[in-house]
Amino acid sequence: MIEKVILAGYGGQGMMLFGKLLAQSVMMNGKYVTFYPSYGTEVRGGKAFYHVIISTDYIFSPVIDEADTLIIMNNPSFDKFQNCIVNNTHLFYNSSLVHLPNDLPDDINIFKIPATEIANDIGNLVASNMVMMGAYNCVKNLIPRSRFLYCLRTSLTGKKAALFEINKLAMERGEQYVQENYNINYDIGQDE
Amino acid sequence: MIEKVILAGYGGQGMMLFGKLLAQSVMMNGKYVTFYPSYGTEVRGGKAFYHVIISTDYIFSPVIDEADTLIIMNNPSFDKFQNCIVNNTHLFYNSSLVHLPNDLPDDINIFKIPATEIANDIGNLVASNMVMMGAYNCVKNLIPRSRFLYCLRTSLTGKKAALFEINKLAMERGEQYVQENYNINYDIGQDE
Amino acid sequence: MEKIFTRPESLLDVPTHYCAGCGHGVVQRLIAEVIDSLGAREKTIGIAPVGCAVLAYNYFDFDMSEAPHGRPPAVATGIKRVHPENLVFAYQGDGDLAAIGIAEIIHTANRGENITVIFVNNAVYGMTNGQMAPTSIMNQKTITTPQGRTSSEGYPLKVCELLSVLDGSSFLARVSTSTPENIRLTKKTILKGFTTQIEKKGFALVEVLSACPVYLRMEPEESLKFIDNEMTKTFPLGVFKDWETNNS
Amino acid sequence: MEKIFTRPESLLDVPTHYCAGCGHGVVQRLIAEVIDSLGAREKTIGIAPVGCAVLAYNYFDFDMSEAPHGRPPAVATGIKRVHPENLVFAYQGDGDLAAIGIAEIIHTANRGENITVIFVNNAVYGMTNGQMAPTSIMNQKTITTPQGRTSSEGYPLKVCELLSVLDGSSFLARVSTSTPENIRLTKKTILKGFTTQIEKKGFALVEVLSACPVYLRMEPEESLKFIDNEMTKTFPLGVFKDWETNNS
Amino acid sequence: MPRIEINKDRCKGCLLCVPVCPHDSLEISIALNVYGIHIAAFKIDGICSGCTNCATVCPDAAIEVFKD
Amino acid sequence: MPRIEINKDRCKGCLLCVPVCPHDSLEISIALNVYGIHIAAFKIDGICSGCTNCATVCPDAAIEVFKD
Amino acid sequence: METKHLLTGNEAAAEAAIIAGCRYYYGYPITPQNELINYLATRMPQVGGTFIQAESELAAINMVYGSAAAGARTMTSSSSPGISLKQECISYMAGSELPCLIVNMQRGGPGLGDISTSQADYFQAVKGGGHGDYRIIVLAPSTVQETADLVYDAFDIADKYRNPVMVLGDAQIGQLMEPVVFHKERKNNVADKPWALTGSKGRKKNIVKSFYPVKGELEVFNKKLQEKYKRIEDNEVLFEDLNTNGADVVLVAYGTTSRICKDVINKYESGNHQLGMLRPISLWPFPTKKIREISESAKAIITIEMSAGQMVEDVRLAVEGRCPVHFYGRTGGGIPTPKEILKKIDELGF
Amino acid sequence: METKHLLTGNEAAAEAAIIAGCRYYYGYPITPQNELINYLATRMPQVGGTFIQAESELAAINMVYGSAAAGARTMTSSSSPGISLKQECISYMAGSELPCLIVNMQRGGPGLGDISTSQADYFQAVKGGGHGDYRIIVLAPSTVQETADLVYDAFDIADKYRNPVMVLGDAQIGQLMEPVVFHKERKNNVADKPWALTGSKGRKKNIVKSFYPVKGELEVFNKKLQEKYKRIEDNEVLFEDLNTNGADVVLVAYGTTSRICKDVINKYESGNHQLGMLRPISLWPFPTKKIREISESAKAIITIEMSAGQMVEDVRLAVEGRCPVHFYGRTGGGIPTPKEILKKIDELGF
Ligand SMILES: Cc1ncc(C[n+]2csc(CCOP(=O)(O)OP(=O)(O)O)c2C)c(N)n1
Ligand SMILES: Cc1ncc(C[n+]2csc(CCOP(=O)(O)OP(=O)(O)O)c2C)c(N)n1
Ligand code: SF4
Ligand code: SF4
Ligand code: SF4
Ligand code: SF4
Ligand code: SF4
Ligand code: SF4
Ligand SMILES: [Mg+2]
Ligand SMILES: [Mg+2]
Repeated sequence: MIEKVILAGYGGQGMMLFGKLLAQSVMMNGKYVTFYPSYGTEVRGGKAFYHVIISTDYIFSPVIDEADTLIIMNNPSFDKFQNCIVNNTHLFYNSSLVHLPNDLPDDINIFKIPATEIANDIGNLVASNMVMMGAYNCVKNLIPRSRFLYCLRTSLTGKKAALFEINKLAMERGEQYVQENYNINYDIGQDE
Repeated sequence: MIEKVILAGYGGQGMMLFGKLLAQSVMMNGKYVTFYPSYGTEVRGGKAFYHVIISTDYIFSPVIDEADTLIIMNNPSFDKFQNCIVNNTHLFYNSSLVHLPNDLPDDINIFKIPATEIANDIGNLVASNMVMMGAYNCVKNLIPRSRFLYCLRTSLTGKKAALFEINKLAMERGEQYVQENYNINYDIGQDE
Repeated sequence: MEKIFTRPESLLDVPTHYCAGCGHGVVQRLIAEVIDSLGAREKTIGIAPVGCAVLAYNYFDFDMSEAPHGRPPAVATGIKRVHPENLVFAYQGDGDLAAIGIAEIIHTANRGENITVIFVNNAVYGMTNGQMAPTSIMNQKTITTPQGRTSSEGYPLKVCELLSVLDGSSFLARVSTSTPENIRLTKKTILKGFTTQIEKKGFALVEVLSACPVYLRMEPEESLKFIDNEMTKTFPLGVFKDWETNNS
Repeated sequence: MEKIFTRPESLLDVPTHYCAGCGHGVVQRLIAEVIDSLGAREKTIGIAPVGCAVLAYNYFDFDMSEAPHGRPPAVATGIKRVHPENLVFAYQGDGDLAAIGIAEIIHTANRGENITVIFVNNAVYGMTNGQMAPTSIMNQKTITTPQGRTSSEGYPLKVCELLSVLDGSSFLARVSTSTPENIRLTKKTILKGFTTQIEKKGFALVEVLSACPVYLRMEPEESLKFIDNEMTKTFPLGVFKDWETNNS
Repeated sequence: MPRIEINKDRCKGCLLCVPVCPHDSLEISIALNVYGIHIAAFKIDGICSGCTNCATVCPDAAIEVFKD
Repeated sequence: MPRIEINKDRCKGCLLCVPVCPHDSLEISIALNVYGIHIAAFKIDGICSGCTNCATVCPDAAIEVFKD
Repeated sequence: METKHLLTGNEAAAEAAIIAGCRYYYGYPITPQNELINYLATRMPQVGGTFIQAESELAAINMVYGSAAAGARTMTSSSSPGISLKQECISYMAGSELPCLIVNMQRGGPGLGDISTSQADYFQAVKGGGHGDYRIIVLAPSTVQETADLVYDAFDIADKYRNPVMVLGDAQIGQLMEPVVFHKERKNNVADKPWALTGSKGRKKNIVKSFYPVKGELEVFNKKLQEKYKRIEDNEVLFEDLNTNGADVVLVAYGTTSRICKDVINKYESGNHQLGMLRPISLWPFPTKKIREISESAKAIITIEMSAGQMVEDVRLAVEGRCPVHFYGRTGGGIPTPKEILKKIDELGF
Repeated sequence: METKHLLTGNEAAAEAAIIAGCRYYYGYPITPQNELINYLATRMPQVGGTFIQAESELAAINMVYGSAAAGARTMTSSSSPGISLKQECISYMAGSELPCLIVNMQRGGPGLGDISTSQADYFQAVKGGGHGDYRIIVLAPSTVQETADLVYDAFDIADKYRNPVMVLGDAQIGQLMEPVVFHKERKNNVADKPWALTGSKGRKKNIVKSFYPVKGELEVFNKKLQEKYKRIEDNEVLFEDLNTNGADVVLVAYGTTSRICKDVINKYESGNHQLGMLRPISLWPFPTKKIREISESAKAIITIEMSAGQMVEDVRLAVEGRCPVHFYGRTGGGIPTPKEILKKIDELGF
């Protein structure tokens, strides 16, 4: 089993945390994993891209050129990673900010998630990352929820601990959204 | 014709000026010449060694390993350059400060010059270099005296101009000394 | 309708890469306004530092050079010597000027080099994600002083005070971007920094206390209060040397 | 008969490479005397600079390190941090400390590093045959200022005055080797430089005005008069900062 | 009456302009720009005296001020 | 009476010791050392009060001072 | 079970240094090695160590000089432009025979370049960016785990030979997060250092220096250095051999690019050639002998780098014309892709 | 008749720079290049030029960066440790494509070493002591006259390619005095520099920089650089060929050691072998093609250096095993003697 995920947004959209949590959770579940941040530049406010590879075998290159999953948080990111789309790629995009072109290939799986709106609804704009995380994990079914919540809790330390609940809620909303809209078999609640 | 001279003393004995004047004079007389200072170290008060090569042909290496002439101003210098002595080397040494060993080869020409004493006599300790210069040139007969004096005069500028006469005198004493003690055919006075 | 405030001509109408609320944007606009007011756009040559302001050469509409980290004063010297009639300025951050580049700023000031330096003191390394700067104030938490700066990391370096000891410096002042009033004063002071050069009075440096909300980990508004309430205690505002008034 | 003055134990009985009348010899003897008087020979670690004093490690009879040109304060920092109970000092010339090494001395002082610096200011680059130093005085002729130093080469850098601005410096004084009295005072001041360290009071620097007769192109005696009559006008003697008296 | 214009492509939503308006005429908008940022806006009922405070503090030169 | 000893292998003939002697007891010698240098010498009729001035200024630690 | 940590290469290097007994860190921020300095700012004080954010890379490496001369395990880290600034002092440390660790997480160059990944400081690292005939030992990890492991080795080897050692990573290795296991029980093998400056109590004074002004001495010293380097070349070569035995085409790559080459070999199973890979781990000393051996049977060698062609020179020097040595490289942040490498193999045309 | 001056290589380089139109000199004292900086301290003001004794080598090279960016002919000079300190900025200048002259009069290393002569900065000069894939053009004179001549060329080539050029001498070349004739009439061929910073009057603004943060741009720029380097390799190779045609033993040496090799060839007339010599004048670009050609007929090549073996790698890269490449070197101020070289030839044993 191998899963290659590209997370792409701009700095501040929390893709870093998303990637780290994902990587940490699967590592604890005994998988091989690489998490590779590829910052645009030494420059502020740049785009933020992360490559996460999860595998049952040793991982060669941490750089992804053919993605199993693309998680896209803004338009420039889509432009950039469009060419990583192959047969059967799962494309999750934040439809609050991203407008996809019409000429996408047929053989990919598209998940349109209004993540910013959902996050805004629950009162925390930056939780859009966890909305996407919930949606993604619900579809791909990689991490038991308890494991994920454990990692989330330990990663939010100090003043940030207070943000646990809202992040958890955002994740649940993401799960909920794909279940409602994409007829997903929801079994990630089960523990290992 | 090739003449390889090593000048060796400690800093302050004027070997630099000696070498430069020699080189300049022969250059003006159309010879090839190299003048190579080889300081002991980046360090003060070190020894000062100069290699002068005069030739009618292109000069390859400016470094001398077999000297036609050795001009030695103190004991450490002799120790250092002893191994540059070959058949027929002319060895001029400042006998006021240098004591030669007894086991020198027979086939070399030794000129014992009490240069510091002579210079002291005429009232300028540091003119010992010009004493040696006079002796050397008188023996080797390389530079017309007028040419040499011209170079000496132009090299002593500013406050140093006043030193011309004493240096000239020192040189003459050097000439005189070898003439009197070594039966030298004195013809360097002639101009080109 | 008359435009009474608009983007200066010397500042290109392009988005900057600065974080929201970053003081670099204000300072660069002020420089552009001053250059415009002097009618000097076509004879200005600026030097951008390595630091968050590295891309300043994309924002100003006049000749610009890069400089290795810390070396803008040396690069400015090299340029000014070739073009003594041009207006040459170096733009530097606190890491750039007061850490790696402290030798160059001191000797350039001491030579009385006829250039202008705009020194943006935001008390932190912005570009490299929030390490202590030589100008971080005592107890300031940064990523390399997680418990707050203590004396074992040394003390905040007061650049104007330090340079004022040098006989070569002509104009030294510290201003801030914390309020509209302070910003207007900053503009006037930057103008003076440039007229010092135009009148060939030698080395001028304007230190601008500026906010890096991201690495102060504050909202932008709060970060301006930090300047007024905290930074100015260590770095008092004022003119430290002025060739005109002989104030020193 | 009792010996009332002799070569200190910490100074090996070997000839030095210094020119006749060079001030380095005096200063190094004084350091050795002070180390002896503190009974600290076996716990002292010195750093020799690149400059005429480069071979100082051959003359002192205690552990010594070389440092790249200008970096003795950084090397001293690295040593002191490993051996905080040893007595660590850096010996530096004016080119070493005030030109290429100005960044290191400023930041080491500013960190309040608990070391002692002996700074030999002879107003010239001795080792490299007489170029201008940052401390060459106005109008001083050197091989790189053949017409005398003018303001276009910058102004004499006053190291004690500069470092006194820094919160991290604890003891700063300028002394000279021009007369027996001054030499005795220099010894006392060097002692204070070391006791500052022993009492863990932080950074101490003793600037010693010293003669380089060769590159002043003077007789040794004349060169001492130059210190008294010329150098002290630019570099007044005195204590610039003292943790004990809070003088600053 | 003087008025201001906010360039929404330049505004980064830092909100530094808000507290400096003597008439409290600026606010955070509800709308998002392409980066998902709430930018600053002039209040519908805002008053502008053309003091230029808001433009002066704006780090992104996003505000222009006009006067008759 | 106090007296001094000059180490002729260390003395470089800088003559800094000469002017500092309150009794004018030091002078340049006529003899040369191995480097061809005239070193300092205590005058035959010199007086020494053991003030240590000469030793203090000597850059080569060439002078020792003795007292009863 | 051993605890797995998800860490960047930068953090792993930092933690490994602590485990190896390094208690003196001096550095200056620069991307992409900031995670290292940032990590140690917190961690060093926790273990009673010294952390100084120096005023510059120059100051940092000179503090390292001091702590190394004082006998301690010590290190600095930086990235390309910062490493350039350290070259004078690195030459001094080699000349004073001082052990230390220098970490370089290479970024795009020349000049300010960018912060993307690169392997274009190979020449600087292995040929000597500073002046004079000296060598530093250069170790190149390809995973986060190996970064930690080589950091331990680096300190041991540095002490063993009294020589600076560089761990040469790149932006990718530095910023990549992977699981890493630390060998806590690892012996802190601090060598006995009778030459170190500790105060001369009970012994003759020590001098640490690289200055040999007396004519002839410097040549004697250089000979001694060269003999040491010979010993290192004889004993410290490290490489990973992946099926080079019998291979007709051999890829040579280190660090980041070697991982991609492994991928290629994995993908290639069904290709025309018998593919193998040689991954130099020690870049100096270089696995010259091994590559010579390979060149005796291989039909072609392809060197893959993130540079315009640097290590390929050492490969060619080893091969001496025995078989063709090809090169494929990307510069300025470009990472060779498996596709590109496969294409290069196809182009061999045999 | 042309006036002959008896000057050191340092002075000749300085005067030649003036003649070539260089009016901006920035330097810091260091032996054995002091005669150069000292000379220009007097001379620059006489011709209305700028002379700054900078606070350090770092400041000096960065002032050079500034004056070069401003469009002027400019230079700095130093010796080994000082050149190491300049490496970061040299990489920046290569990355910003700025022309300038850097003179390195090499001394003994590593570290402080000594002030005797050496050729051990060859690697640093030709492989790049700084970071990233860049090249500087390196010219190596062997006489004082040639030092002057190459300084003129250096400025022309630097401007032509917008690239730093190094004149790589050594303590011997720098301090040796020989007669030198200056070609006063030499055209001050200051190239038109539309890219220079002069104020943007009447044109779009110019930017001088080496930063390419936008993904992909840095690779494009590096490709452009590599193409330029290819052009330089095609057009700017300089060497002196002494009887290599038909020679069975060829000595390869540059600068100071080449003079000694000439002496050997002169002395060798009656030997067993047909001796020839190839003297690279441009060290980068290296006369690779010529040496390859030689290796096709020669039975052996011996490289002679004052180093532990640096240029010999470039010779081996050119020869690729076609004939044996031997090496004889001295380090730390030792200069190979004709005797030693003759012995080495004898040892060839064929
Ligand atoms: C030689 C070198 N060292 C370090 C860096 C990394 N670096 C880039 S900017 C910077 C400091 C930025 O701080 P500052 O000068 O205060 O500017 P700011 O970003 O805060 O405006 C550093 C350390 C570099 N590019 N080059
Ligand atoms: C990096 C470097 N730059 C320059 C030099 C040459 N150098 C040696 S000592 C020195 C300056 C000496 O002057 P100072 O520090 O005043 O010491 P002094 O000799 O006067 O006692 C210089 C420039 C060097 N060795 N290394
Ligand atoms: S990191 Fe700080 S200084 Fe840099 S752009 Fe952001 S706010 Fe400004
Ligand atoms: S050159 Fe000057 S400083 Fe150096 S040893 Fe001689 S007198 Fe002393
Ligand atoms: S100050 Fe400028 S950037 Fe900030 S919110 Fe107001 S208009 Fe927008
Ligand atoms: S110009 Fe003044 S009054 Fe008008 S909106 Fe801005 S701050 Fe308010
Ligand atoms: S001071 Fe010392 S070195 Fe100088 S002359 Fe007197 S004894 Fe000799
Ligand atoms: S100790 Fe005093 S009195 Fe005696 S010789 Fe020396 S200076 Fe003169
Ligand atoms: Mg800053
Ligand atoms: Mg000095």
